[in-house]
This record gives sequence, C-alpha cells and structure tokens, in this order.
Amino acid sequence: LIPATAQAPLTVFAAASMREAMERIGTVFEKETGVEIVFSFAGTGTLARQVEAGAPADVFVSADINWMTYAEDQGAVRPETVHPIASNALVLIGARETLPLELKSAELEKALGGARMAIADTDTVPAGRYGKAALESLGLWQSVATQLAPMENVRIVLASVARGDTPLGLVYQTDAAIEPAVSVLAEFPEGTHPKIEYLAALTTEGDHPDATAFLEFLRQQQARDILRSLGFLTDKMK
Amino acid sequence: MLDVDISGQVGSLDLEAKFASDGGVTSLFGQSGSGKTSLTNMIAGLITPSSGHIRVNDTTLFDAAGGVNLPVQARRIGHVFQDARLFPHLSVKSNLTYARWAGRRPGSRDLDEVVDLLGLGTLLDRKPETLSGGEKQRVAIGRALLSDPRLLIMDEPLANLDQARRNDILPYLDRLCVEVGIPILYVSHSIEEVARLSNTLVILSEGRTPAFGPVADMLARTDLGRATGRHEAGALIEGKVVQVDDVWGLTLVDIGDAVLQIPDMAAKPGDAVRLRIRARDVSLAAIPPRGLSIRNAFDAKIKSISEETGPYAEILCSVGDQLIRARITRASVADLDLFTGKTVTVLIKSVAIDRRQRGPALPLSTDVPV
Amino acid sequence: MLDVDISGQVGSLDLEAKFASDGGVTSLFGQSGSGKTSLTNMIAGLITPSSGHIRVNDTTLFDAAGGVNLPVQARRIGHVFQDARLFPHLSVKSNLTYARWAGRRPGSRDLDEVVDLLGLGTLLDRKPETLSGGEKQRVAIGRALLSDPRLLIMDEPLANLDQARRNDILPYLDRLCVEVGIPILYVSHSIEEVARLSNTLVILSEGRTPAFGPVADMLARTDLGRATGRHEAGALIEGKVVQVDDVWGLTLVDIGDAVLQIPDMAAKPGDAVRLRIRARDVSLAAIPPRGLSIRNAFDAKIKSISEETGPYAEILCSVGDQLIRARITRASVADLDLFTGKTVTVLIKSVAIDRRQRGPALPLSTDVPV
Amino acid sequence: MWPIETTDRARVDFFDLQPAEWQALLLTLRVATAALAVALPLAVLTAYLLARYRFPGHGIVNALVHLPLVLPPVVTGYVLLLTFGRKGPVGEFLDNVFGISFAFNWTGAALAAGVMSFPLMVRPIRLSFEAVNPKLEEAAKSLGAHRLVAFLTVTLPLALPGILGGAILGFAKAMGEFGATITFVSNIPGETRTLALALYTATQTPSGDLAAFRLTLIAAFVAFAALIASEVLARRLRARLGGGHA
Amino acid sequence: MWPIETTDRARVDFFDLQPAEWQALLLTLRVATAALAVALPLAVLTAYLLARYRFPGHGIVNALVHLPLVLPPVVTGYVLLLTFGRKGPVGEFLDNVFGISFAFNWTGAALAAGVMSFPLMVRPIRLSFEAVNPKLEEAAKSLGAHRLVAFLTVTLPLALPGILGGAILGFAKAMGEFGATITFVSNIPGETRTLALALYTATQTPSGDLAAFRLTLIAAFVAFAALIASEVLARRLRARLGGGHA
Ligand SMILES: Nc1ncnc2c1ncn2[C@@H]1O[C@H](COP(=O)(O)OP(=O)(O)OP(=O)(O)O)[C@@H](O)[C@H]1O
Ligand SMILES: Nc1ncnc2c1ncn2[C@@H]1O[C@H](COP(=O)(O)OP(=O)(O)OP(=O)(O)O)[C@@H](O)[C@H]1O
Ligand SMILES: [Mg+2]
Ligand SMILES: [Mg+2]
Repeated sequence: LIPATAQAPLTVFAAASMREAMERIGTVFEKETGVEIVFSFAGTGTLARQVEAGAPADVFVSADINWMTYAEDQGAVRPETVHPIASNALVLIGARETLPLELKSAELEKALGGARMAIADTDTVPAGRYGKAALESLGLWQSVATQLAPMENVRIVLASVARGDTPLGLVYQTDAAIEPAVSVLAEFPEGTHPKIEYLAALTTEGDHPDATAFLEFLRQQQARDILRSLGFLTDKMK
Repeated sequence: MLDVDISGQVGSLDLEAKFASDGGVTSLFGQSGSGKTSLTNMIAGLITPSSGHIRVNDTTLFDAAGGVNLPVQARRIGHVFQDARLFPHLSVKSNLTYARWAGRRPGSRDLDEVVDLLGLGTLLDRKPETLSGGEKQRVAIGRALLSDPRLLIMDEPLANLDQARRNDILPYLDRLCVEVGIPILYVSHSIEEVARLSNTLVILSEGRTPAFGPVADMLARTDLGRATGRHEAGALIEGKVVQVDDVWGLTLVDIGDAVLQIPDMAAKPGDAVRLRIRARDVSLAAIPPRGLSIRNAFDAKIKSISEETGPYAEILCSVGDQLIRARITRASVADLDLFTGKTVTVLIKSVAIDRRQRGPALPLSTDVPV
Repeated sequence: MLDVDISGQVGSLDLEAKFASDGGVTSLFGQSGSGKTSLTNMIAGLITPSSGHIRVNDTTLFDAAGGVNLPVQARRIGHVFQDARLFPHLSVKSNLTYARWAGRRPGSRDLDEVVDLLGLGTLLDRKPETLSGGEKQRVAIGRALLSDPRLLIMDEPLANLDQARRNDILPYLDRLCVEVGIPILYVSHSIEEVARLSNTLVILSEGRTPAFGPVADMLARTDLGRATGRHEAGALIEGKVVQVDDVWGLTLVDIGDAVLQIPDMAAKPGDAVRLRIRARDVSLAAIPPRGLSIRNAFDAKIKSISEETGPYAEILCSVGDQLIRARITRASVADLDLFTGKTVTVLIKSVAIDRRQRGPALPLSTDVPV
Repeated sequence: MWPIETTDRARVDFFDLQPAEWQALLLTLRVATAALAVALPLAVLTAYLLARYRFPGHGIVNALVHLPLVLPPVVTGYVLLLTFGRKGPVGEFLDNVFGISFAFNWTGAALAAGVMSFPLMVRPIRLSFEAVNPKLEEAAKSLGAHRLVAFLTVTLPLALPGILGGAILGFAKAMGEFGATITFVSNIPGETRTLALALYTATQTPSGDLAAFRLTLIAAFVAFAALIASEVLARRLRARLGGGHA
Repeated sequence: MWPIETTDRARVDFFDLQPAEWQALLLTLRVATAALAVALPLAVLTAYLLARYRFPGHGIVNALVHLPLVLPPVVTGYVLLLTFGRKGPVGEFLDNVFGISFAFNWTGAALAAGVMSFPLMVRPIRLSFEAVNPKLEEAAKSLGAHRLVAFLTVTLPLALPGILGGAILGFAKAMGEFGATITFVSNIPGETRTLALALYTATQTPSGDLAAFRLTLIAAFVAFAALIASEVLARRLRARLGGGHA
C-alpha cells in the first residue's frame, strides 16, 4: 500500500514522549526539503520490537539507550548511524506553588505525608528506570520504594501531581516545563542516574533516500532550537 | 358472580363482550379465532380493555370509569392457559406448588389430592420438557387449582386429554364450583363438556357476545345452531330423585308429569338433578309402544315442528312446564302424521341421559357416560 | 402400507411397538403418556429406535439390522406436531410454503385450496405469535399438507378446533387418503374422530401395542373397553346404497339382511358405504313395534349378552354376517327376557347413524353429523 | 454550510473536523467494518459449532477464542507481530503466496481488531444459538429442508438478535481497540492511526488535551450512532421475529 | 512435592511459580473476583432494564454502558482517575464519607476491571432476558407472585445461561484488563500489578521475553480453568433449565 517509489513519505518511529518536538521538527524539515514525513509514536519498547519485525520505518528515535542497544543487537538499526540527539534531566515536581525541597529522606517523607510519589514505571518506562537509579544513588530508594505509584507513562504522572492525587512526582524536566499546573521542587543532579539520552538511527530495512538527511537535520541548529524550547538539553550533543 | 362488560382491541380483533353469570361454571363457546382467549386474558389482567368493567363476586377487578385496574397478581385468578406455560426450569412439583412458595398463597387444597386427581404422582420430579402433551396440560390444571383462586379461568384445559381422564376431572371441577364456591370460566370447543359442566353459556362470535344465559336455554335456542353445533342441540330438564333402585342401578327422577329412569349410582331420594337430553336421542311414537328396551316413554304435547331442508326435523314438545326436543327425520314426521298440538309418546333410552347435579349440599357426581 | 416394528427407550418410557396397516388412515389411540408422540417421533426420524424396522409403502425408513436410518429430511413425512412448532419469524404464508422454498418440494397440492379448507385466508401475512391456538394448529396442518409427503403424521391435529372446522377437515383428510393415496398416521383421543376416519386402529398402552387391526374389529372388541372408552363402543357395518330418496333426503343402504335408512344427500346407488352405529344408539324390542319415529327396525339374533355391574348390559347381535352392538339397561334385559340365541328387533334412529365412505372412485363424504 | 455569525466562529471550529481527525475517523470505520466483515461470519460459525456440537477439542477451541480477552492486548499484538508480521511464518507465507500483507497497514489493524473482538462476538451469538429451540430445526427438516438450509432459514434468523448483539460488541471493541493494534501495526497516520491511537497520541503531551477531548467526543459520537442504529435494527428484528416465542 | 530427578531440575524450575508470579496471580484473581462480584449484579439490573423497559434515557444508558468499549482503555482509566482519584469529586466524597479509597490500591484495580468488563456482561445478559418468554412471568404473576418475586423465580433463572456467559466474558476481561488499570491505579507490585500488568512489564524490557512467556502461560492456564468450570456449570444449568423450551 505504501508505494515503493521515492514519493513515499519518510517514516519515523519515535518515542511517544518526543511527539511534540518531533512533529515540530518534521514540519520544518518538510518545509525545507519538500520531503513528506510520517511519524508513528508509541512506547520505545513497542517501536523497537516493531523495527525488529521489519516495520516500514526509516528512522528510529528511541527515548532509551537500552532499547536502542537491543535494536542494534537484533540488527534492526545500522549501528554506525546511532547517535544522540538530545538529553534530559530528571526533576521532582509538586502541585503548583509548592515550596522547593531538598532531596533528603525526611523532606520527602514530610512532603508525601503518607501518600504516594508518582513515577513512571520503574521497570518498563525509561523515565521510571532513571528515576529509580537516581533515588538509589541518593540513598532515598529504601524509604520511598513502598510509597511509589509507578505509572504507565509520564503524562499520567503529571496529571496525577497536577490534580493533587499524589503530592510528589518524578518526571523529565521537559514534561515539567509544559505542564503549568506543576512546579519543579528539586532537580536530580547529573550523575545520580545514567545519562538520559535520546538516540536516533537509520533502520536496516529503511531505504528512503532522504532518511540520512533527516537524521542529519535532527542535529542541526533548527532542530536543537526546537528541542531546547521544549526543555530538552542539547548542549552536550556533538 | 361474574359480571363482565368490556371492550378493547386485540390485534385486528375488535372485542366487545358483555355477560353476567351467577357463579358456577360459565362456559365461553365460539369458533377458533372468535376471541375467547383474548377475553379471558382481559379478565385475568393480561390485556387491559379500553373501557367497561369486570367484577368477580364482590370484587371489582377492572373499571375504566372508576380507574380501577388490579394488577394480575392481585386478581387471584387461577389461569389455565391454552398453551400450558409451565416454568421450564422447575420440576413438576415446584410448578404445582409455585403459588405457595412464590405467590404466598397457602392454598386450602391438598397437593396430594390434586396430584392423584390428575395422575401426576410419578411425574413430580420431572422437568416440563420431558412431559407429554397431555401431561403438561394436567400439570397446568393442577398449578391453577393449587393457587387458591377466587376465579378459575380454564382455556381449553382438556383438549389433549383422553376421555377417562376428562371423566375424572370434570366432576372435580363441578365439585369445586359447587362445594367450594369458586366460579369457573371455562373455554371449550366441546359442547359435551360445556353442556355437562356449565351453568351459564356465553356465545362468542367475532369478538361479540351475541347471546348468553343459562345453559339449558341456550342449548334450546335454535337461532344459535351454528355456534353451538346443531346436532348437539338438546334440552336440560329439572327433576327430583324419587327412588333409587339398587338392584338395576337405576334412579327414578320425577320431572313433573313423568318419571324418568336413568342409570346412576350416587343419588339420594330428594336430590335435585338436571338431566341433559339431546335431541338426537329422543324418538317419538304415535301410540305408546310396548316391549321396547327403551325404558322412558311418556306423553308430551308437540309445541312446534321446525322442518328444515334436508332429512331432519326438530320437534319441540312440552311435558308439564318443561320442554324436550326431538330430532327425527322429515319422513317420520309425515309417516306419524305429527302436527303442533298433537300428543305423542316421547321415547328416551335411559343410557342416553346425562345427569348433572347442582346445589351446594349434593354429593359429587360420578363418572357417567356422556 | 405401513409396517412398524420398533423398540427403544424414551426417557423413562420403554417403547415397544409393532403394527402394520394397509394404508389409509391408521389411528394411534391411547391414554395420555402412553407413548403416542414418542412413537410418531421414531417414525418421523426424530428419535432413533434401538432396534426394529419402519417401512412406508415400499420404502424402508429405518432398519436396525440392515443399517438403514434415513435422515428426517429424506423421509418425506408431513408431520403435524402436537405443539404446532410454527416458525416464529416467518409469516403464516411462508410457514405454509416452507417445504416449497426451503425443502425444495414443489408439492402437488394447491396453496389456495389448503388455505380455503383451513380458513387461513385472512391470516397469511400474520406472524404465528399473533395467532389464536386453533389458528396455529390449522397453519401447522396446512404446512404439513403442503409438504408433498408420502406419509402424513398428525399428532392430535384437531384438539383445539371447533366441530364445524373438524367437519371441514376430516373429509379432506379422508379424500387425501383415498384419492391421493397418502397414508395417514393419526393420533387422537377422540374415538369419534378415530372411528370416522380410520381404517386401522392401533391401541397404545404404556409403550406397548397390545392390539391393532381394522377399526371395525377393534371397536367391537370388548376386551379393549378401557383403552377405547367403553361408552363409545359400536360397530361398523358395510353396505351398498340401493336407493336415494330425494324427497325425504334419505338414502337406503342394503346391509345384507336388512335395509337401513340414513340421512344423506351425496350418495349414488351402487356406492359402497360403511356405517358407524354406536351401541348407545341401538335399542331392542321383543316384538316389532309400530308407529315409531324410529325408521330402522330389523330382526337380529342375539350372539352374546355381557352384563356388567352397574346399570348397563352390552348385547351383540348378528344381522346376516354382520354384527351390531346395543347397550341397554340390565333392567330391560330382564324385562324383555333377552337371552343368547333369541331373535329380537333392532331399532336404530336414522339420525344417529354416521356414514363413512370408502373406495377410490367415491365422491367426498360430506358434513354429516357425527 | 449555512451562514454563521462570526461570534460563533470558535464553536464552529470546534465542531469542524480537521483533516487528521477525518482521516482517523474514516480509517477507524474502515478498520472496524473490515474486522467485522471478516470476523463475524467466522464468529457465527464458531459459535454454532460450540453451541450445537460436542467434538474433541471443543474445550480448546472455546479457550482459544477467549484467549485475546484474558491476555493484555499488548501480548496479543506482540503474538500477531511475531506470527503475521513481515518476518512471521504466516505473514511471510501469505505475502509470498497471496501477496497479502498485514504488516503495518490498515489490514493489519483490522486483523488485530478482529482478533480482539472475536471473543466478544462469539459469546452472545453462541448464547443465541443455544436459545433457539432445536425442535424448530427438526420441523424444518421434516419439511424437507437439508441441514444447511434448515440452519440458514430457521436457526440463523432466530439467532439474529444475538448476532446483532455480538456484532455491536465486536464493532465497538474494534473501534476502540488500542493495545494490540499499536503493538502489531504501530501508529502510522493514515494507515494504522485509528481514533483510539490518535487519542493516545494526543494524550502523550500536555498540549494535546484539547485534541484528546475532541477525539473522545468523535469516538463517543460514532459509537452512539452505531448503537442507536443497532437498537433500531434490533427492535425491528424482534418485531419481525415475533419475539421468537411462537 | 514428589521426588524429582535432578535432570528434571530445569523443567521443575520453569513450572514452579516464583513469589512475584504467585503474588500477581492471586492479586489478579482477587481483582477479577471483586470486579465480578460488584459489577455482575449491576450488569444484571442494567440488562434487565434495557431489555424490558423503554424509559427516557434508554439510549443514553445503553451508550454509556458501551463507552468503555469504544474508548481506548487509557482514556477510561484517565477518566476514572479524574473521577475516583483521591482528589476526584466522587473519590473525595467516598473517602471522606465512607473511608473507601480507590486510589492506587487493588480496589481501584477492581473498579477499573469492573468498568471495563461491564459492557461485555450487559450485552449477553440483556439478550438472555430478551429471549425469556414474558408470558412465563405473566403466568407467575397470575399465581400470585409479585413483580420482584416473579423476576427472581422465573426470569432470572431462565436467563442464567446468559448471565453465566456474561460473567465469563466479564471475568476474562477483568483478568486481562490492562490499559485502564495501569492508568488509574498504576503498576504497584502486590497492590495493583495483576498478571496483565506484570506481563506488560515483562514485554517492556528487552530481556523480559522468558518472563513474559511464563506469565502468558499462567494467565492462559487460569483462563482455561475458568472456562472449563463455566462450561461444566453451563451444561448443568442447561440440563436444569430443560433447554428453556417447555
Ligand atoms: N397480536 C395480534 N395481532 C393480530 N391479531 C390478533 C392478535 N392477537 C390475537 N389476534 C386475533 O384475534 C382473534 C382472537 O384470538 P383469540 O386467541 O382470542 O381466539 P380464540 O377464540 O381463543 O381462538 P382459539 O379457539 O383458536 O384459541 C384471532 O383471530 C387472532 O388471530
Ligand atoms: N425425556 C423424557 N424423560 C422422561 N420421560 C419422558 C421423556 N420423554 C417422554 N417421556 C415420557 O414418556 C411417556 C410418553 O410420552 P409421549 O409424549 O409419547 O406420550 P403421548 O402418548 O403422546 O401422550 P399425550 O397424549 O399426553 O401427548 C410420557 O409419560 C412421558 O412423560
Ligand atoms: Mg384460544
Ligand atoms: Mg403426545
């Protein structure tokens, strides 16, 4: 159904959390090159398995190093094309106008007041895994582990905190930036968790002539501006 | 007491029924599709008439003007539906006792008695699905009987039953009516049953009730021939038992100007009885004959002769103040030179007389041939 | 030709039936629950017997030994079920014509003819749910008639129908059998219907067939009293029409040693007829009486007298080589001094005689009183 | 279409579907209809077999039918991906032999929807078959109708309310199917991004709330329309079937 | 339990449930049972109303019942969160007045499962009610049974096959419910991580394949058991109901 001509749109499988950024970048790219782009957004794991199964994707944008490694190992992406396009930071959020706090066990306990801390799923969602690592390295894991509410994606964490169902939440800085109903209470220092990197790569099966161009475009200034405007960090990208 | 005057629409049928009866058995008689079931459904409260009223004994079940419309469950009508409508998930026994455990009607009637009457003893644990047609019908009758009704509606309850079983059930219904005083509304196509059982006959024809009244009068009416089935016409005679002959099993009944001998084994002197004598069973003689096996021969006066086309003639004779009808051939009318006013001898075989009993204190009528 | 010899288990009933008939109408007669419906279901192929065989005309429908077991749809049996089993989603018309459009049986019978016979004209577009009990039954009969059957099974088809309608349908069935040659297996509780319609009578009792044979023989047997209903006992007399009296509407029938007068309007001289004479309609006289409206009086010889307890006695008389039964009171037996071997005068009212016609070329018997 | 006052402008915008929404809506209808068209006859067959016959493997068939209900949709989607995907055994076979490919196109979405809605269809249909009095089929046979004809003219029409009921459940499920679809055929606009997937996509960023709300309304509206149509149909059907009680 | 040869060791390990699996299994059963226990009576009531009465709002009730089927489960879960969450209007009320809280505990999972399985229960039950001949209820009333009694003693038992069918669909769905549950009450081990969520969790890690496979087998096994039990029950029921055809 997708004609195998050059007219076929460039298909990008991208982590759902990158949706806004990707769509904006895509619009600019389309305008500049005239190449039509189509995005498929889903969880990184789902996309990785689909790329592995021969999905008609030309570019795979992962929100998680592990899944990109998995895809590399399965021969689904071209290893030489894998490179980071942005990074992110983890923050602790609370309802709007909550006072900032220090990342100490006692303060967290106090802020929680017996309620739960919303976090993306610590096993399945990258944001959750990073969060767990950060809490562990800060020695906070023991005290909050039983008080977590692991959620299916970051959006629900945000909603949950915004509505006050959970007094605290752990999200990416990018998420906190767009949701006006929450405030950032604390930032997790770099190094308390593995590097939060978004990676892009060409798929093995993809044959779109402009795929490489798009991959390049993701690293150029225009794309970086868009990413930064949405709270992503791009400074350390090469 | 039953007082019905209703009208309403059922599908394409425009029903307009008006009749009253003094209790006892009221039979609804009419052709297939004349609206019998629809009428009983209105009385039972399953169809709401558009106007009129329904009264049973002293209770108003429905009165359009007065805004009365008792719900089905408050009418206390034992309804034997034309299609048995047994509860398929319940055993025969649970079906029979449904009114007790679900309707909270303790019921004065004894379960065993009804089970015996209807021959359901071996079926109690069975599911309706496994019953034969007649067995279903009997369970339906039993269920209604055990529901402690103040009116029993029976819609062709004996249609699938053999004669022996009918002969068991009919006297029971009779007794129910007479002794317990429960009025019965009985739908049947069998004029035999109707004549044997009912006090009041209501003719239903295309949704109307062109005639109703005491069954004797109705059966004697010639204008209803089509509805009642002409060859079943006859007369009901009132009489009093004067003697019981145990040797020959005969009962002598005084009907005024004559004494009839009928086969019977359960009467007592003094009992009031009603006898049904069908026109086809009555012969006439110009002169009193002798040496006949026919035991009843008495004089009567010809009141009218209706000769029809075809072979038949109907002769109406009076004996005292009672009427007897005879159906004979036109040829015999000519041969015997019969005319209105002539006195003839009426001949009736004893074995052809049906006996019916009426009146509260009378014993149960037994299984006599119909 | 119908040849049935099967056994099998139906629920708790142990069915073991064996009978044969020469075609025509074969009636199954037995009490409620005796296994009539089960037997018809086996013949129709709805229940598989455990052993035996079933043959209709020259076709073996089932033979346990030979491994033959035709499926229902291959048996070509028109089945009128006891419960009508109409298709609720189809109109009356589609129900009637189902065999044509779904069974691919073009059918030789005319739809209009059957619709007229059964009075279904105004119901054709209706759904079964809106039909009255009798209307459903009629549609079921019509559906079977229109299925071009080689055997018609009718399980109490007229139970909910009024006399007038029965009188329309019975002669039609008769004609179907005689003219078209379709054998009919007829289940009924009405000995009237059975006697009027059938050639062969099969008695069914608790799953067994204690007796079967020509209906005349069976009705004359006194040992079957319980099964056939004693008071309906009678005799079938063979005779030949010798004269038709158009003036009085009478037909003279020679029965060998006597000539009977019967009311009839459709016979021709030379027609062979069968007359049903019920025992209760026969009177006896010691000496030939005169001046009676009773037109049939002839001499007969008493063959046997069975006195029972109770008021009745059954007298078997011979007229030529034919038998007539009379039921009179025991008192009359004594009064008239009747004994075996004595010659008496048999008295039969003309209006009490039922006429049945047999033989291929005969005109349709008409609506005579039963 | 009709003259609109300028003050109503925002409202009008809100109710005018955007191209992407139209696309998702039409795709959803196409996917759900295709799923229904293929799965319903199979469901009727399966339901009839389960209702009327005891055969070896009865239990297994029954269990397999229900499996997509018990497993999280993601798992079903994953199994579909492994089986019908471009590199899956069945997918490869179908592609080579018939040129049919379910991989990452709308037919795959229809397949996922069909599989997921299958148990929802089979159960009510089976119940309806079980409720049809088998004596009616006997009557049909006694009138000469062969087995299949008796089924088609009697049992099937009498089971229609149940089939309709199953079809509705199935259609509704097919419209809303998400987990198996996104896992099996991904979330490609115009190809596999049905309303449900579009809705998910919208919820993935805070700025998508309004879009999500709109999409929810659209989905609900379509579902309402389908339901009302089905109710009307069911009522007519019941009238035609005479309540099914002769 | 019985002596095991050492060569079977691996196999035994594979078939021995790990504590986390046990936990998920028991939790799933608890959640599904609770969902069924609460939702089934409601479904029966709703189905009866929809089947037997035409009331204003009939269409709305009908549509609302089906809504969770049409919307992606995530949306339903989100709506539940907004409504029954700790700060949601209903959630707050229930918490303050009755001390019942659905937020992030297994009762919330049961609520989500109940809501999601509701349409699957209502439809077959409704069909069953519609298939019961209303004349039987009339007969019951004519024998003095009041409306409710007639319903309980006649219509309800005759609709039991459908209720059982609906219960099975509902139970299976409740067991497999994933999207609404994870959204509403998140994925807390021992509290809300049912088999379906555990399974999802396993599929979302690159190395989780074996765990996912094991969990699939467990879920399938439980579903098989439930189905077989239900089939046996249904057969007995049909025998007791005499096929429902008197
Ligand atoms: N829903 C309906 N729609 C159209 N006609 C109907 C409907 N219900 C009943 N009728 C018609 O009304 C008439 C009376 O029906 P009813 O059942 O009262 O007859 P019935 O006297 O009991 O007949 P039967 O002796 O055959 O049982 C019939 O002709 C029937 O076809
Ligand atoms: N499935 C079953 N289980 C137990 N008994 C059964 C089953 N089916 C039929 N019977 C019994 O077998 C007997 C014969 O039934 P059948 O229907 O053949 O009677 P029938 O002669 O047609 O009676 P009727 O005149 O009342 O219709 C009945 O007593 C019935 O209860
Ligand atoms: Mg009727
Ligand atoms: Mg029978």
